[in-house]
Amino acid sequence: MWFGADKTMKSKIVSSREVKRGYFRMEFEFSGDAAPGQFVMLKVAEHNDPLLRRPMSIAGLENGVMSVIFKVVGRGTALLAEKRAGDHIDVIGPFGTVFTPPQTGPVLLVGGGIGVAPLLFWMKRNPPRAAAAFIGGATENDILCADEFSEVHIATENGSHGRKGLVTAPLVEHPVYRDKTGYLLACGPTGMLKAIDQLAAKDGLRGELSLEERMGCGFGVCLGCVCDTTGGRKRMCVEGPVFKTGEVLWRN
Amino acid sequence: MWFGADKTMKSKIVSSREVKRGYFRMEFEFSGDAAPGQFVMLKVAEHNDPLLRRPMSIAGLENGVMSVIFKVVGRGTALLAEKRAGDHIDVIGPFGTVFTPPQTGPVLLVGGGIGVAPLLFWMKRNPPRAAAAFIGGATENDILCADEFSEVHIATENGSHGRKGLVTAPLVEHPVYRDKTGYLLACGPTGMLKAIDQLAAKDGLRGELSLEERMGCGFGVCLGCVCDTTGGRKRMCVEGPVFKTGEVLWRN
Amino acid sequence: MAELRVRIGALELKNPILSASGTFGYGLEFSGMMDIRKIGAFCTKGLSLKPRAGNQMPRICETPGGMINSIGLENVGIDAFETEKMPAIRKTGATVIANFFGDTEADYIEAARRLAAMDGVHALEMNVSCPNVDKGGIEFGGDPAFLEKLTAAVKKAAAGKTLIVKLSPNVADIRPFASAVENGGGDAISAINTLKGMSIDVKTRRPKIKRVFGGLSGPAIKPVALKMVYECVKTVKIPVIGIGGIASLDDVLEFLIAGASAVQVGTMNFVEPSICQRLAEELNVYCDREGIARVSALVGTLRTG
Amino acid sequence: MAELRVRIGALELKNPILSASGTFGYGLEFSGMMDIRKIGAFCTKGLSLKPRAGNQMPRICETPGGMINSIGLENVGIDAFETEKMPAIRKTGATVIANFFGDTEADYIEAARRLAAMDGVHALEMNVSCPNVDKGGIEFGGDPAFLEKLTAAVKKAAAGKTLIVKLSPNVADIRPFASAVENGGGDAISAINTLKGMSIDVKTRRPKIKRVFGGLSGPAIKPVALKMVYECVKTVKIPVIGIGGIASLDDVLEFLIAGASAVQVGTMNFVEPSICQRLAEELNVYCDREGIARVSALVGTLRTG
Ligand SMILES: Cc1cc2nc3c(=O)[nH]c(=O)nc-3n(C[C@H](O)[C@H](O)[C@H](O)COP(=O)(O)OP(=O)(O)OC[C@H]3O[C@@H](n4cnc5c(N)ncnc54)[C@H](O)[C@@H]3O)c2cc1C
Ligand SMILES: Cc1cc2nc3c(=O)[nH]c(=O)nc-3n(C[C@H](O)[C@H](O)[C@H](O)COP(=O)(O)OP(=O)(O)OC[C@H]3O[C@@H](n4cnc5c(N)ncnc54)[C@H](O)[C@@H]3O)c2cc1C
Ligand SMILES: Cc1cc2nc3c(=O)[nH]c(=O)nc-3n(C[C@H](O)[C@H](O)[C@H](O)COP(=O)(O)O)c2cc1C
Ligand SMILES: Cc1cc2nc3c(=O)[nH]c(=O)nc-3n(C[C@H](O)[C@H](O)[C@H](O)COP(=O)(O)O)c2cc1C
Ligand code: FES
Ligand code: FES
Repeated sequence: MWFGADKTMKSKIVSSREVKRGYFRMEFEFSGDAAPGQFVMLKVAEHNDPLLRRPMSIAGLENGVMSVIFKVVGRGTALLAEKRAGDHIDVIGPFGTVFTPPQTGPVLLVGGGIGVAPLLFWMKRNPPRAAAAFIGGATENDILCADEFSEVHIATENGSHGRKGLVTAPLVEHPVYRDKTGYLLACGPTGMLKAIDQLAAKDGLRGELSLEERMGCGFGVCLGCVCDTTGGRKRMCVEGPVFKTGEVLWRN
Repeated sequence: MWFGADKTMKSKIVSSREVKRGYFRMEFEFSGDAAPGQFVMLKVAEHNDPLLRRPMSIAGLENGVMSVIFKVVGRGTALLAEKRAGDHIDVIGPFGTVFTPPQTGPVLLVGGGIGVAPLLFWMKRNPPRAAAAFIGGATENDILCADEFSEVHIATENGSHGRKGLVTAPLVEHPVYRDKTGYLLACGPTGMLKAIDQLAAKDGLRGELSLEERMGCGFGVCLGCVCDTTGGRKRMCVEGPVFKTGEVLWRN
Repeated sequence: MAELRVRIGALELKNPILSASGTFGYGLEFSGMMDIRKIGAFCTKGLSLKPRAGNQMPRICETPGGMINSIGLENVGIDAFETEKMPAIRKTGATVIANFFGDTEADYIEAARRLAAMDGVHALEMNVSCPNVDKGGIEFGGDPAFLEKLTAAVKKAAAGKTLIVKLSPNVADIRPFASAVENGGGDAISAINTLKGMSIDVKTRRPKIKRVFGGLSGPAIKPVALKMVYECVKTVKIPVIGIGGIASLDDVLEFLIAGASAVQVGTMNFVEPSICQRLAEELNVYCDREGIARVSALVGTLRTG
Repeated sequence: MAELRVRIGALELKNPILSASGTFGYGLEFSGMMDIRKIGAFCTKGLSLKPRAGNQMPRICETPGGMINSIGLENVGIDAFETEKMPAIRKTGATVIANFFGDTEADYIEAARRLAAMDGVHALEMNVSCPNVDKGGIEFGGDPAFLEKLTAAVKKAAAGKTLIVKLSPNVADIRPFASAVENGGGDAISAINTLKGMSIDVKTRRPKIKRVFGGLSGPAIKPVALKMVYECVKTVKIPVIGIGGIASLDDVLEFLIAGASAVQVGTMNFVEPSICQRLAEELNVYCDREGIARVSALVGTLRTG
């Protein structure tokens, strides 16, 4: 069991460091398994403010140590960034759907900003499968973990690292994309995912997208995280966060 | 100035240790002066829960380092106890009235539990003046800082240290009390202060009592800390916490 | 082992710790996270005759010590509840309170009739206070005379099953509403539902909730809830179930001491999925330690004056 | 340097950050802790014709993200305010809004007349919403028709001085009360006063507040306050001053975006005595950074739909 009735059951933090300005990688003890695509819910403060847990994609899980990579964007992540090795953190999970590419064939990983986290986990569990990774971000500082992938293509909006522009540009030029044998696994900002979804439809590729939304609970009871899909209204935390391409009905 | 418009101005904690089970002594940097009897208001958490500052008597101030002694009784003091040397703490003050015994003559210090804190500060600033200290508590564990006073009489309710019973017993037997030359400075639980006030009236001694009350602000604006005195309704944080014997109209 | 059982109308509960509607799904979502048989009961997500998709996103946001929601009473509908959820719920051995609402008085009556007849539903909780849906919610619970009439009609439809009526805090004075439930024949009152609130994203200058207003819940509202529960207790003789911001054993005790016969935990289920089970265990330990033989001896022991 | 000046009736304020009544004493208590000339104005502790000792102790307690008070409108009385406080206040150069209340309509009128005539008082804020005192408070602000009449009578007594009427949140719908102030000739509305709440000490089983109920304030109530302020803004044309749980620049911006012309900071003055000055400075920096030439351009810029 991954957590008990005892509120004080917490995971010990093994390490935490700032990998890029404003981006942290934290490792903590975790007994139990999880699959790439899933996420955990972290309590960032002991008391009632901030109240709710914060969802974080699992970036790795090996030998009972789970890692997450996060960007400081508000109060919750700022508090998380203050935690140190030896501190404890209250973790529940794993929750959500997993990446399920076909058993064979090349996989193309597309990550925007912090979206590389679940892709990294997938890549570590399936090292020979990833044909290439495409990593995008606003600036060089927003390109994370690029050196952990073998074939990697980088794009930044300001051109400070790799190609200038969006990550979809190197993606669509890649031979495995162009010959339509590639299966896409993508995670990143909504705009990027929508663009990839539309490209995949146009170019006849299939794949999976990992979405993000504010989450109240993470396990399907608050109904705060729904999105509309071809299969009806779904909870992003239970029926997602990983959806097939072509499945999501994009809002505006 | 002891604090600025910048919310983040904080004092650095120099040391913090558990002096007895559940009792902590914390030292932090403090520029500015303060007088015995006064208190500071400490912010125990960054965020809104717990919201209000906690009042703490000043137990010492030397070379820019202030000390407080506190007992863990609830959430706020529990959070305070977690702080370590090197951490920062948001302190405002000093606030409140000071002990003003006559220029000459022997002084008797009477402290209950955590009430020794302001007496210790007074003693350090006026070492030759204190004829004797009387320290009471529920058990041996509640007797604090006894070794820092030269003549000290101890009483515990369960008899585990010093005399069994209330601290007023050794007090009234002391020659300086009996010859009525002693001036009393007392701090401790309300029941103890009321008893001392009544004893002093009966036996014709004068002195000062440092009271406690829930405080919303500490500087006279919330009106949450009033008590009735012979001089009318007073704010304990501005016109107190130190009152003359005979001045307080005790509630029930 | 203290006696934790409490009685709400015809319903006997193992203990007074219940989970609140809309924060516990259909009970099944918590399997593996807590033992649902260890809590007094759980209240289902608010059910209606027809399924509802609820409001547009975003429909939750965090606030100081609380959160706002505007789910809009999304639910699977009573048919799907019966065929898809109830069989599994029955297997868990949970005590089930079916929370429901309608768009019209007739809907309320029909929903109550359906749910009361359903195998495995132990009691009904009528939500007359949801501020989220254009035609539902506040209108039903906003007028004491109408509330009394609705309660009486629904009580009849409930065919002997315990009927709890859940009140809105968005009123000037909750007491006439409590009396209306009692006079209408309701078996118990639960209070409070969420307070109306609003939050703005200053970067986008948009409301954080698509529909602008939503319902505030969580520890922030506890003092308001406790005051209203105390007022209900002083007004009626039927049992009152306290809801609002409960996060700890002390919070549970506050409501019981104020006179609530039982409590419901809402928002904190999101933060700590096993909280209801923990609180039930802690309440037992507390009673034993304090020498309280039966939890009902705590109820209404507030000392004033 | 952005233009931070705002106008409330005849009153021009240096900036829209004010401190709230009952949380800023008579302004003098903050000397040495902040520069009172750097904030828009301060509201005095609620004043009455006769001095008042207020309620019995204990009369404050902490709650999640907030606090409850039941001070009972303790104040020095208008005479002592004039002779003992005003001379010193005038020297500070502060902009003074005299908050006041009465036990009867005649008291209200007389208090307004006295304060309006007082040298150094720049505007009046009428408290019709204090829930603490048996005969005062809620009764005056609980009926729109009476509120309109009271506003009109007091406005006349105020002899041209800006009259702000401060509303209670303990109503089912704040809009009729906002309209009543406007129709009665009030120059502005301030909202909200405290929400009614209660807290119990589970060890002693006594209410934490001697009088059982008190007023809830602080960050916890911000979503409720913002919603009511937004409703007032949508209802009336006169300016609305937003109050409730403000603790940061973002909170100030939320209220301005919702349509408040200015804000008051209450409880947080206790936690950070210089907060009003800090927020005024931060607002200036924010406007400059965002290229907002005048703060009034922010007011009411909420984008809905
Ligand atoms: C399934 C899932 C996996 C995620 N994985 C990661 C990850 O691996 N690394 C990472 O850095 N972040 C991840 N996020 C986003 C992360 O949860 C938010 O950044 C975080 O909750 C913000 O908390 P905060 O208190 O710092 O910000 P807040 O002060 O709460 O908000 C700051 C900003 O972030 C937005 N925000 C708040 N919560 C969320 C949320 N749940 N999703 C998206 N935006 C949000 C707010 O609307 C606001 O604009 C994930 C989100 C989801 C739903
Ligand atoms: C002028 C003054 C000086 C003080 N000096 C010291 C000191 O030197 N060392 C020390 O340990 N304590 C001192 N106290 C008491 C200390 O402020 C409280 O123990 C502390 O605020 C409790 O905070 P908490 O969050 O841990 O407890 P809470 O959870 O807030 O409350 C726990 C219990 O403590 C009571 N309490 C809360 N606040 C106060 C308060 N201000 N005064 C008395 N009881 C309170 C509550 O009613 C409750 O019963 C002083 C109080 C005052 C007014
Ligand atoms: C996300 C969410 C959904 C809710 N849905 C319902 C509902 O469907 N029916 C209902 O009666 N109450 C509903 N409520 C109200 C809760 O049952 C409860 O009354 C309220 O949240 C106050 O309790 P709390 O502070 O413990 O959360 C909902 C609350 C939340 C937070
Ligand atoms: C201790 C205290 C005393 C108050 N006294 C008054 C008062 O005398 N008159 C008044 O109109 N409002 C009074 N208020 C209400 C505040 O002015 C303000 O409306 C309320 O606290 C909400 O703002 P906040 O959440 O920022 O504190 C008082 C509030 C507190 C906390
Ligand atoms: S986050 Fe609560 S249902 Fe998905
Ligand atoms: S603590 Fe606020 S007036 Fe004394």
